[in-house]
Amino acid sequence: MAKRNDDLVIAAILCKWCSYAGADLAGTSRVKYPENVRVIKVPCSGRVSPRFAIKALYEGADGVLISGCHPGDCHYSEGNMRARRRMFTFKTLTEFMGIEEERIQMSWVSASEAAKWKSVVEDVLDTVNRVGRNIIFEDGNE
Amino acid sequence: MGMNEEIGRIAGDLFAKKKIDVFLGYCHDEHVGARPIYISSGDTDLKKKIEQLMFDEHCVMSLPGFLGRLRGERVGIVAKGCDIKCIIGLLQEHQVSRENLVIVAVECDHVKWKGEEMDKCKYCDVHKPDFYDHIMKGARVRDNVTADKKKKIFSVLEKYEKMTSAEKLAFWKKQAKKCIRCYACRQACPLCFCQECAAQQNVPKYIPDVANENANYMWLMNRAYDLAGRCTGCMECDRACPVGIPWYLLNRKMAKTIAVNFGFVSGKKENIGKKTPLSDWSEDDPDKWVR
Amino acid sequence: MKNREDYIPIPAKVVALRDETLDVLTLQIKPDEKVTFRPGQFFLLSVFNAGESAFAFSNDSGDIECSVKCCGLNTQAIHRLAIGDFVGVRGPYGNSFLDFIKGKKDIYLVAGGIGTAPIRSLLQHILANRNKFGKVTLLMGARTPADLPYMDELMALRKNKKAKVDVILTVDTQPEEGWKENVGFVPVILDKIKPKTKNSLVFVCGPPIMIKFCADTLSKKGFKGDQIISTLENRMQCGIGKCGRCNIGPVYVCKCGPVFTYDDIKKMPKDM
Amino acid sequence: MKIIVDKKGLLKFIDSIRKKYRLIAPVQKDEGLFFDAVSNTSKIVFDYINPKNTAKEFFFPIKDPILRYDSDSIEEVKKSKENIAIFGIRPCDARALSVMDKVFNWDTKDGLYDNRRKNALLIGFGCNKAGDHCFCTSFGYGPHESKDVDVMVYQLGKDEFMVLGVSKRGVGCVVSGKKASPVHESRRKELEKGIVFKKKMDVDKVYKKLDTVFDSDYWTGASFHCIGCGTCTFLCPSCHCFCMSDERNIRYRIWDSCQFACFTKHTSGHNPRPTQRERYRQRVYHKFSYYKKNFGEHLCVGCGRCTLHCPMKVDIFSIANGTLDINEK
Repeated sequence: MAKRNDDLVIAAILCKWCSYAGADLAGTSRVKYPENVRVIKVPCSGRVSPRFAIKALYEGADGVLISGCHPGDCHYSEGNMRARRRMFTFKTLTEFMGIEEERIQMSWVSASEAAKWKSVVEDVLDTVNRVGRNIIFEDGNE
Repeated sequence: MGMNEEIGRIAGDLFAKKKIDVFLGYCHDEHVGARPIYISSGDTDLKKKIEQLMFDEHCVMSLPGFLGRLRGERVGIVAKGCDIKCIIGLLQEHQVSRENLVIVAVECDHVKWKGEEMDKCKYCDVHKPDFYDHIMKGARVRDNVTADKKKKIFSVLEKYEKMTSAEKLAFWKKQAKKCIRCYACRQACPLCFCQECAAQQNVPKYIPDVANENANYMWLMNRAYDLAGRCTGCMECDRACPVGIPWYLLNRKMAKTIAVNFGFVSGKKENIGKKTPLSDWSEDDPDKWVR
Repeated sequence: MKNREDYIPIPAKVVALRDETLDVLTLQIKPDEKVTFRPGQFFLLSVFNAGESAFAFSNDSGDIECSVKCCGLNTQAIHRLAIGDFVGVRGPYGNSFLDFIKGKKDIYLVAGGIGTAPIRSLLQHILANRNKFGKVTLLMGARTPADLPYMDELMALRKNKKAKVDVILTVDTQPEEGWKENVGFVPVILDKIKPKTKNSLVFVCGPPIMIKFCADTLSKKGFKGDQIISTLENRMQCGIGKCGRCNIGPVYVCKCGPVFTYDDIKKMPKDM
Repeated sequence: MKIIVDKKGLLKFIDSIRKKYRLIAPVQKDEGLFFDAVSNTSKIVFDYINPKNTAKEFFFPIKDPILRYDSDSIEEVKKSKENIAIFGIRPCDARALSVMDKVFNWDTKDGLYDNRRKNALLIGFGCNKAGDHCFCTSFGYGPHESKDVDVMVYQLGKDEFMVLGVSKRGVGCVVSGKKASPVHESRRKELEKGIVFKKKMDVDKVYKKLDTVFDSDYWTGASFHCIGCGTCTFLCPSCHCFCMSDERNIRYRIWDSCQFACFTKHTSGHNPRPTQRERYRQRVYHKFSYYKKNFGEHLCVGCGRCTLHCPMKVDIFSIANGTLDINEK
C-alpha cells in the first residue's frame, strides 16, 4: 500500500441528522480518525447537488465524500435515495470525462456509528491515495 | 395534395377557427433550404405567410425551443418525430400545457445540415410519429427503427469508454479548450429552459465565466449532467456549436447510463405525467458502490 | 492621476464602516492617490476575488464614501469587508449634478431607495456652499422606516436652523406604530408638497419607475424638461464607454451621463 | 511599389515575416477554417471566403488577463512584447479593426487593445469571389480594398500574386520580386469587377429609416427565430462588448454579448431588454445606426459571418433591409 500522502484533502459533505451526528459522536468519544477531512454540514444528503462535488474538486480538494443516512432512516424519508441516484449518474459522467472514479465517494453512516465513520474515512483516504493528489485543474487556467 | 399545401390548409383553418394565436412552421430559405417562420394571428400578411409554409429534408431546426417564449398563447407547431420527443419532454416537465398546443406532426425520412444527413436520423425510431393532433403522411419514409437497432446509437461511445482516465481527461480538456462560451448549445436546446442558468449564477458561482480550459470543462460537465435523463437526442446542440464540440457523446453517455440503470428512455408518449428519472428514485438503484 | 485606460484600479484601504440600514452599508475608503470627484459622478469599487461594480459617491469631498446595498457577489463581498481591508478604486467617471446648476436656484432633492447616495453627495455640497443656493427641500422615501438611510444626519439637519433645509420623509406603507411622517409613494408626496416652478431645479434619483412618475407629476405641475434632472443607473462594467452595455440608443450612460435632464431622457428611445 | 511573385516567392516572403513577428494565418482544423498561429507556411490555406473566427480575436482576445492581485497589492499583468503578423486578413476584417479602433480610443485609450494593434503587421489578401452572405460593397469599400492593412496581396493567377506595400511599415517589408506592370494592375481591376455580390443594401436609407421604426412590432416577427446565443457576436469581426471577471486572483476581460439575457440586467432585477426582440433590435441598431451617430462609420462591415454561422439562419442583412418596407403606421 503506497505511503499515505498526508496533505490530501477530502471534502466530506455530511447530512446533519445521521452522518454529521456520527462524526460528532466519533469526536466526542475520542475516536482518532485522519484529519484530512473537511466536514461540510448539509440538512440532508439529498440537498447535495453534483455541482458541489465538481466545484470542490475545482477548488483543489483531492476527494469528495457524500455521506447520508442508511436507506430508510432518512429524516426526510427519501433524501438519501435521491442523492444515491444523482451521484451514481454524476460519477459515470465524471468517469467518462476523465476524473478518476475514486475521487467521488458515497457512504451511509448513522448517528450511532462512530466506528464506521472512522473506517469510512480511512477507506476513502486510502482509495483517494491510490490516485494521488488532484492535478486535474492544475493547468489550463491561463 | 402535397405536404406543403396540407400544412398550409391546416394552419389556415386553425387560424380561421380561432383555435391558435401563433403558428410555428418552416419556410423556404435560399441558402440553407429552410428556416423557422413565426405567424401570429395579428399579422397583416397572414395569407402570404401561410403560403410559405413547407416541410422537406432541410427543416432541421427544432421549433419546440420557442414554446417557452409563447407561454399563455395557443400555438400550432409543425413537428417531426424528434421535435415531438422534445415537446413530450416539455409536457412532462409542465413547461407547456397540452391544451394550448396543436401538434401538426410530419412523417420525416431524414433531415440535412450542411449537405449531410444528421447522425440521429440513422437511429430514428419516430420516422412515423405516434403523438400528434394532425399527421402529414410523407412519401418515401423509412419505418421506425427496431429497439435493438436503436441501441446501436450507443456504439459510438465504446471508443471513448475504453480510453484510460488520463486519455479521457486530455480528450475532454482539448474539446473544452475550443469552447468560446457563446452558449449556442444551451440556447438551441428545447429542454434548456432555466430562467437563470448555472453558468450565469454568481451567488454561488459554480461555473467560472472566463473561457479558459478548466472553466469550459466545468461548463460541459454541468450542462451534460443537467440534461441527464431529459435529453431526447435531437442534436440541436451539436448543430449549433460553432466550434464543433461533441455534445452527442456526453448526451448519449448519460442516456445510456439512465436507460441501463434506471430503465427510463426520454421522449416517449407514456412519460407524460411521470417524473424525470433524476427527480425520482427507487429501491433497486445501484447500491454496491456506496460504502 | 495616472491615466486609467488599462483598467488598473488605484489601491485603497477601507477606513470606516457604518450600517445605514439592515442591508445598506456605508464605506469610507482612502485611496493611495488623491481622487477628487463631484456629486453625481460614479466610480468602480474592486473587491478582490469578487469583482468590480459601479457605485455613486455618497459624499462631497475628502475620503470616498459610498453606500452599498447587499444583493449579489460583489456587494456581499463588500459587506464582509473589515476596516483596513484592501480594495481598489477606479474613477471618477461620468458627469456631475453641478454641470446643470447655473446661478442661484431653489433646489428640490427627491430620492428613493438606494438613489439616496448620490443625492446625499449633492446635499453635502449644497450645505458646504449654502449661500449659493435658494430654498432647499429634501424628499426621501423608502419602503419601510427601517430602510431609510442616513437617519441621524437627517434628524440633525432638521434641527439645524442655519442650514434651512426642509426635510420630508415618507414610507410606502403605514407601519404599525411610531411613524409620524408621511405615508405614500415618493411621486404622490412630491405632488402633495406642491413644488414651485419659478427659478427652481428638481433632482430625482431612484428606480426607473420612480423617476418616470416623478417626472410626469412635475411636468403636469409646469416644470420644464430641463428643470428636472436625474441619474440613470444602467448596468455598467468599464465606466469609459467601451464595454457597450449601458447604452440607451446612441447615448452611453457612463460617458454622456449618468446625469441627464428630463429633456434628454425623453429624446432617448424607449429602451430603459 | 507593386511586385509580382509566384506562390513559392510569396511563401518565402511570409517566412521572412516570421523572424520578427508571430505569424497567424488561416489553417484548416477539423471544425473548419480558423486563423491560428502557424509554424510552417505550407499549412496556410489560400482558397477561402473567410475563416470562421476573426482577426479581432488576436487584438481583443476572448480572455485577456488585466491584473493579478493578492491580499494587499495589485500587479499589472505584463503585456507580451511579441508582435503579431496576420496573413490572409480580408479587407472586411481589416476594416472592422480600423472601425473598432474608434471605440477603443474614444477619449480614453484602451491600453490592452492599442498595444497589440500598434505594432502588428496586417498582410491583407484580396478576395477573388464573394460568399453567399457578403455585402461589403454596401459600405463604400470593395473586396480589393487595401486602406486598412500594411501589405496587400492579390491573387492574379494560379501561381501569380501581386504584393504591394501600403503603410510605411508594410513598404519596409516588401523587398524581392519583379516589378508589376500596368497590365497586372488592369488584370487585377478586371478580377475585382468580375466578383458578383448576391447582396447589396442601401445603408444610408436603412440608417435614416431606423430612426423612425424603433417601436414598430416588426422586430417581434423579424427576430423571433433568434435563439439568443452569442455566436453572431463572437464570430463578428467588429463586436467589442466585454465583461470583467475575477478568477483565481486574476482579473480577466472576457467577451460578452448583447444577445445574452442578463447583459443589461440591473441588480434590482429590472432588465431594460427583457425579451429577444429588444436584444436583436439593439444589435441591428448598434451595427447600422448608433455607431455611425457616435463615430461616423457603421460598425457592420458586411462580412456575412453572422448569417453564415447562425444556427437558426437569422439574417441581419434581410432584417435590416426589411425595415425599409415598414410602412408608416
